[in-house]
Amino acid sequence: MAELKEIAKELLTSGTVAYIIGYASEKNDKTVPFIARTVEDAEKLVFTHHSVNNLSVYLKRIKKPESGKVGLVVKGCDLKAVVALIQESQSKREDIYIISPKCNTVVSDNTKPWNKDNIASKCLSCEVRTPSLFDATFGEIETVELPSDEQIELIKKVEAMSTSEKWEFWKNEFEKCVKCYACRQACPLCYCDQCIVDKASPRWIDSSATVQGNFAWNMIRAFHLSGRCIGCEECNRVCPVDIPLSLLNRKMSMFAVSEYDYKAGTSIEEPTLVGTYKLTDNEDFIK
Amino acid sequence: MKIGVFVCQCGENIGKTVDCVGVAKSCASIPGVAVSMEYKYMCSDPGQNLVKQAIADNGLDAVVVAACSPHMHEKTFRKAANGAGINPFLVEIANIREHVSWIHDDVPSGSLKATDLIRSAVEKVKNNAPLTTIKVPVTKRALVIGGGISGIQAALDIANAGYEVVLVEKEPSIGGHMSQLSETFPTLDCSQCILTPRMVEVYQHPKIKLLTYSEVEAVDGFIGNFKVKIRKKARSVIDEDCNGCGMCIQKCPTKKKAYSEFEEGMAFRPAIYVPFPQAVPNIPVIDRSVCTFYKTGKCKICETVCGRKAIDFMQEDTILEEEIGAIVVATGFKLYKITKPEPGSPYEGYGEYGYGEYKDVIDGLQFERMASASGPTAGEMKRPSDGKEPKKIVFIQCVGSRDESKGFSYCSKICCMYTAKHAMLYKHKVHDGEAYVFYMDIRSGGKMYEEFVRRGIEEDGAKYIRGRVSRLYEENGKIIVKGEDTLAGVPITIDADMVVLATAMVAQKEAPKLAQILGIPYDKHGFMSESHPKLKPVESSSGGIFLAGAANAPKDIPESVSMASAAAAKVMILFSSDILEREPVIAQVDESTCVGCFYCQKVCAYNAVERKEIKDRNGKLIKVVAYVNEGLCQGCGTCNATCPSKSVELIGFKDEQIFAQICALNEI
Amino acid sequence: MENIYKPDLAEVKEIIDETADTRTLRLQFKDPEVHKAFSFKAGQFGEYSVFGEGECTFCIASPPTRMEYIECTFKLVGKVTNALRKLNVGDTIGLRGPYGNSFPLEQMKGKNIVFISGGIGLAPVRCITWNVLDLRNEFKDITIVYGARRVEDLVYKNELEQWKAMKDVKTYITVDPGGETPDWKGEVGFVPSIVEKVAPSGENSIAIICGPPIMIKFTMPVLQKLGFKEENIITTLENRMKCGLGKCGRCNVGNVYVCKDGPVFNYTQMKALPDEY
Amino acid sequence: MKDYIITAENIQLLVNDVLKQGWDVVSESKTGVNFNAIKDASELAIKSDSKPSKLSMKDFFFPKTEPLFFYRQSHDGVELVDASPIEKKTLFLGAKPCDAAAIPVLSKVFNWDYKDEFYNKRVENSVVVSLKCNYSDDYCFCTSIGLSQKAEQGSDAMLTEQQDGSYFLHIVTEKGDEFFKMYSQYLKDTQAENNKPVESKYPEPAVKFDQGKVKGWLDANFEHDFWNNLGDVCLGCGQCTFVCPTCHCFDIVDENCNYHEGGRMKNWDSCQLCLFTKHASGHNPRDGQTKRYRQRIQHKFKYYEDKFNEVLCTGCGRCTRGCGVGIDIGGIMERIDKF
Amino acid sequence: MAENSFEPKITAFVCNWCTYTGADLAGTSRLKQQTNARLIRLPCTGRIDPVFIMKAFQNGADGVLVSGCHPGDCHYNAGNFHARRRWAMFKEMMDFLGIDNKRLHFSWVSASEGKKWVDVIDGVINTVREQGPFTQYKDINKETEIPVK
Repeated sequence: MAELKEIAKELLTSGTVAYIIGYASEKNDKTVPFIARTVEDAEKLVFTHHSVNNLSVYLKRIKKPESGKVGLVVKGCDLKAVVALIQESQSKREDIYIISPKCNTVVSDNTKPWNKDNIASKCLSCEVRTPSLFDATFGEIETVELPSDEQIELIKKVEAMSTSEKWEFWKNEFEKCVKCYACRQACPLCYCDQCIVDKASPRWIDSSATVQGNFAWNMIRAFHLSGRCIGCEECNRVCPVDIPLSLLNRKMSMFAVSEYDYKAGTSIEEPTLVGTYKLTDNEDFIK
Repeated sequence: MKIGVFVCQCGENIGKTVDCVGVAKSCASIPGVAVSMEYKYMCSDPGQNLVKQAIADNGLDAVVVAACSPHMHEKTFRKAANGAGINPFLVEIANIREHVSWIHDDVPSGSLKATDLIRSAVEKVKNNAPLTTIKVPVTKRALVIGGGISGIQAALDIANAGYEVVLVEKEPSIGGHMSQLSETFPTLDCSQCILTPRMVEVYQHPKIKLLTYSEVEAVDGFIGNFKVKIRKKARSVIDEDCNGCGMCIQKCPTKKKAYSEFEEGMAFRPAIYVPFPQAVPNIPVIDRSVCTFYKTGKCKICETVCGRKAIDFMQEDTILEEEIGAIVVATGFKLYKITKPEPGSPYEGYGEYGYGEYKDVIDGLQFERMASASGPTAGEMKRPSDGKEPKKIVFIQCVGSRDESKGFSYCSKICCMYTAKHAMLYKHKVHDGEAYVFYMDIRSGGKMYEEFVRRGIEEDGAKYIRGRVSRLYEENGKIIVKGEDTLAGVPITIDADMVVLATAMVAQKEAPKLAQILGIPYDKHGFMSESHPKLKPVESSSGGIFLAGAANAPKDIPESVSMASAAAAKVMILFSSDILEREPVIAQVDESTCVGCFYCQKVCAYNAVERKEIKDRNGKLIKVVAYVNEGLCQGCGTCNATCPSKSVELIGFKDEQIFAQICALNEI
Repeated sequence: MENIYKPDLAEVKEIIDETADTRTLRLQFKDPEVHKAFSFKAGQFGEYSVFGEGECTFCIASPPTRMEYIECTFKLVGKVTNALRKLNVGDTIGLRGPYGNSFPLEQMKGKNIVFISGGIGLAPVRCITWNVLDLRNEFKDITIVYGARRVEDLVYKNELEQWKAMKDVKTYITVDPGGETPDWKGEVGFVPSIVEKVAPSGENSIAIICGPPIMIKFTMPVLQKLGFKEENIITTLENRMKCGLGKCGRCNVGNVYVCKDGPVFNYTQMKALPDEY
Repeated sequence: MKDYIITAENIQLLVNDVLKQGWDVVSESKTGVNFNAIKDASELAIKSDSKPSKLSMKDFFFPKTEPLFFYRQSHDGVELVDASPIEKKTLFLGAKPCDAAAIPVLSKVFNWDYKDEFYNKRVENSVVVSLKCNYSDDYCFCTSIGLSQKAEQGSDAMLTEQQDGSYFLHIVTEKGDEFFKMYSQYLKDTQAENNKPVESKYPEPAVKFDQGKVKGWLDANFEHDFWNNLGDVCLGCGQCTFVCPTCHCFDIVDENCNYHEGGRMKNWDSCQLCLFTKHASGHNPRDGQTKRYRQRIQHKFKYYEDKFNEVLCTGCGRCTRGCGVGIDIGGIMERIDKF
Repeated sequence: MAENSFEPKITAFVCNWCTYTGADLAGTSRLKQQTNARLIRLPCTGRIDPVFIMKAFQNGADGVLVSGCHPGDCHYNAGNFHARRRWAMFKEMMDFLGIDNKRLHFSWVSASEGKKWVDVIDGVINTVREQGPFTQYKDINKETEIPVK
């Protein structure tokens, strides 16, 4: 943590960055997003097991500084979003100063202490606890005992269901949706100025929180993220009615890997899955 | 909006299996439909008049015609409606013949389907916007890139039709590879003799602006309206002042520092030179890399001897901007240099043939120079190493061609013919010589081609051996050629005096770069891609850019010339009208919602999506959004489907139109 | 159950194109009883529905003194206005209202009235103008200043002519510099400068001003200089509304719901509001 | 009003009885996400010491989406069809006092001048039996806005968990009285038992501020640097308004169910969403998250009070608990209090 | 009514240059087909947004067919290649959400394949008919439907 503060102070003092998007402590152990603009602010920066938020979401939401880079404290997993944003012309690598910690997993429930049973599901299959893309890094990797990945089991369970069981499963989930669009707002890759759900003419998606409207919204959002979702699971976390959104997103990410050998947010240079094609793409399903 | 529905019976064609009266009646109750009627032949004059009359009587805003496929009569009805004051794009066709009456026998269900299709068309037309065809003025001025025989032919054809042409050639002279050839197959007439008059014609043509030693640097715009930047490289000689007397060349002291490109490295040329005596234009160029003045700051002999003060050592490259309506790409080919694999090249090369290592192993073009009366040996067969007449000569075909493992998968098409020609030329010059040809198989499709090859074998006695050469090596002043006669199944060794390799025709190295500048696709070998392999062989996929000659694929002279003329014809068609009209089905960006993810740009096959900077009043950049160049957009709509925020929409097939159709189809 | 959200059906009786993108619809309720019972005051607004597309808020542009038709004038800006434009004479729309407060007609009586408007801001002003003109004797001097960017952007062109022809009304129609046509005979200049030039006295006067925010911003100091008291400068706010009933929260600014407590505010009231309109 | 004792078993019996009468019975769902209409008493979740569910029960008075009427378009015009009348009687069982208290607060806005009968009918048809709250965490603050864990506002009756597992039932309103008279067989008279509600021990919410003082500051400080940083990390997701028992902004949209029929829907909306106030012209009076967040605070703790004499908040803390970026409304109030 | 009297509604999204023309050819050749399909003509399969498919199901289609030019034949060079990826992902997602892939079909039909068009469309109609009416979506579409009194 001292390292982080030193890095931050240096960056702010030298004017390398205009501000740093990081985490600060809140009540109990919880950490919250925090924007450090001064050296005093830098003192408040922390990185703990509770630093859950994917802060790359702020790259699009906070006004770009007139001069200097944007400092971003970003875990290896969330860094994929930064890569994707660069791939999709939303950010420039040279505009961001990436401070990426070596991460020892984060909590699933932010109000409870970190322990073996309180580890975010995205951490369970994490391959990037040590980041590969950064301007500065800090911390040490420790061995973490991980619980089993229940999400992947659930995906398999849903896959094994009959068509009508699947439909029932999702209907029960989507029925709860209140169309608050928190999933979209928390998503670093939902950066459109006007989401299609807000497009009035023509109406793409029923704006009412009817079951049909909810299906349409969640379906189209998942489709727009197919091959793009980097699996930070922020949507899942912020959903006020606990819809397992990352189940769907992860399923589609797995498909992107199995079908196209594509992992979103891996490389800035790599062509995106959507928007490109290979002559050899599978077409068994086409008559 | 008031809509008229017109159901055509098409005689019995529709009327027999669709209850047109019933359909027209039920369509009358669709909200928005003011009038609905049927008629025997809607496309006939009385039928069209019926439509026009109904428009006038009911004050209709839009029209749906239920008839045959839109591919048949959409234009007819658009015109008719337009005649009655309705925008042609407020006409929709419901296809109830090909898609209903001709394929269904059951009248009730067919009629139901017809009604559905009409309802769908009605709903679509409610969301149609009046459109005007895009009218683009045509700049009647063509650019031909490449001054080989294809470029010359295309330029002359277009110029002779009365249009201005800018011909750009990167070398100091036009003429291309054909000017290097000694004789041409299958007639064995002198290449220079038939080419030179055409070169001169180009030079003297009042409609052709010839820019040699120049390269295309940038192309903006679209069909009919290109803006082309051309870099005119510094020649160090002022074109207008030079009279081509050649004194400078004669007096240049730097005589042996540069190999002649034209002679394929088999002779030297001075620092100031014209590539060959018949060069057009006959204006020398200074090769600054070898010129003494540029190296030491001293010399200037050429300047001194030039009576016309045409030497300008300080000359700089100039950039010319040309307004162009159509472009013919005739950049030709080069021969595959097999010396060593080039760095970064996927091709392994043919080290085993010793090219570059053994002086007496030469390639086809070098042989052409050797056989040419104006060449370094004045047409005599003299092998490079010692100038002796080669008594035994081996020709190896398919070096690089048809060899996926080491070279190129394609057949270079001309090698069989020119090797036969080489063997004949050799035999004509060295009567007691022996000519061996290693071949894979002989491809001699073409008028008089097969006869030509047979003549080489039967009359001139070239010995054809079917098989590959595995190795070459030098021994006692001979090139030992080891190969196999696969027909006889025996290994063969020939102690040759000289070996000629028929190396593959490959794309110009700069071709991909040029293709990118032009925004046209090219294949993995670097050849420019045609729009359709059969039906659009001279069009590139970008409107107004055409292909000619070997830039597209290996070709021989007659084929290149015909393709050039075809491309010229396409240009002339384009130039035959002042205004280019096209359907306004193009993509359009809503800049207020575009976030600039540029997925549209990624999926656009036509490079029609550009980046546009949005700035505020103070010139501060607010955002970068997509911009569709309507000249380039072909209207496929892939961008529309890909855009996450639906900020790109395809006019004529907007989402609201399609949604309305979907809803209407599934009604009831 | 009484349903405050349910509109009455009305029929489009006439369509008048004011400018290229502005149109006036003349409406009559389908049920003559409803039409007869409908009463409103100048300045009030209605919610107009195109079923399947939604609702849109416009002031009632015709005066309460002329009840044969109810008129609305709208500019093509979005989904519903686009749908409204597609209507033909005879088509059905929904209308609920009237909502909101109104211009203080009683307070205006016996005073000089200055009507200042720009662009489509004339719609509410036209309503109160005719209302006043129809009761001409109860008011003193009447001055009308109306401007648009270009000649072709002027709305209610016929009525502008009528006003100009009236002897007891001073009417000044202006277009922005550069927006005039060769045969334009009116004023050329921005509305604030025309007001300054015309210089109506602020004494015993009420100014009603509607138009683009920029016009209002620059006219305010002019009016104050002319001696208009803040409470005698009256305008309307155009916040986005949905319900029109003070429920949905959309038009909430500070302590007021513009749809209920407005849309008519005097300058004193407006200044008390947070700058969120 | 009268007080009774009801055992846990009798609550089950009563609920099944009520269901049998054709009423809906609504209680918190076992997942803790929202309130549900249950089909059987076994689904009941009455827990006084649980965290408030993620969604409040406002959905049952002011649904997230609700048809106001339907339209049918034809060649000849439009026909309007009324939405189904709201007739279903509903028993709310086990609501937290902070949930029940939202009902009278919302009634104010839905009834000033124009009356929203959609809301009123549902309130009319409901009996709210709340449960005295034995919970508090870092985020609730009912006591700071004039409520408490035993506040009776909005409740028709209130249950208090007794040490023996039975419940003390205090009748608050006539409506509650009438309701329980129908089910008196399940109740024991407290007089007879000589029983009194046990004041169970529970911590009061730790967050404390003086609403009057906060209001005073808000009155004077519409413009203040304090607001600037608040909006910084807010993602504008509006989750806080959707889970809030008192937020009531809504949208009215037409939803086509097929190409010429559909319903006009009244849907939850949120002042935190960037399009909420945006004009079709593109002008947006509240064009930044900072302004939108200020509107939320101002509307809850000042405007509503000015207009309706009620704070538009019950201190349930849902907005903070659910906030993805940890914006703590109680904390903000405490900070304002200290200015 | 007997169960086999169910006639499915099929919405077909086809490209203008290949499949629509192929269907025209089937017509010109008088190749008889079942009447259940309704075609929507688009310039290119690249234009076909998966939302179209969703909208069709929402609006009561029992089955959807999407068809265009064979790979390499696209009138617009590559629209169908982009479409192919999009479809593969959408189809996978629909399946995961519980929308039967037997109701969603894809094909390549060229302008010369009138016969193939008939085989494809009849195959789709038969497959969807076997599945019965698509009630899933109708069930969730109740809220905005006019209540039956």
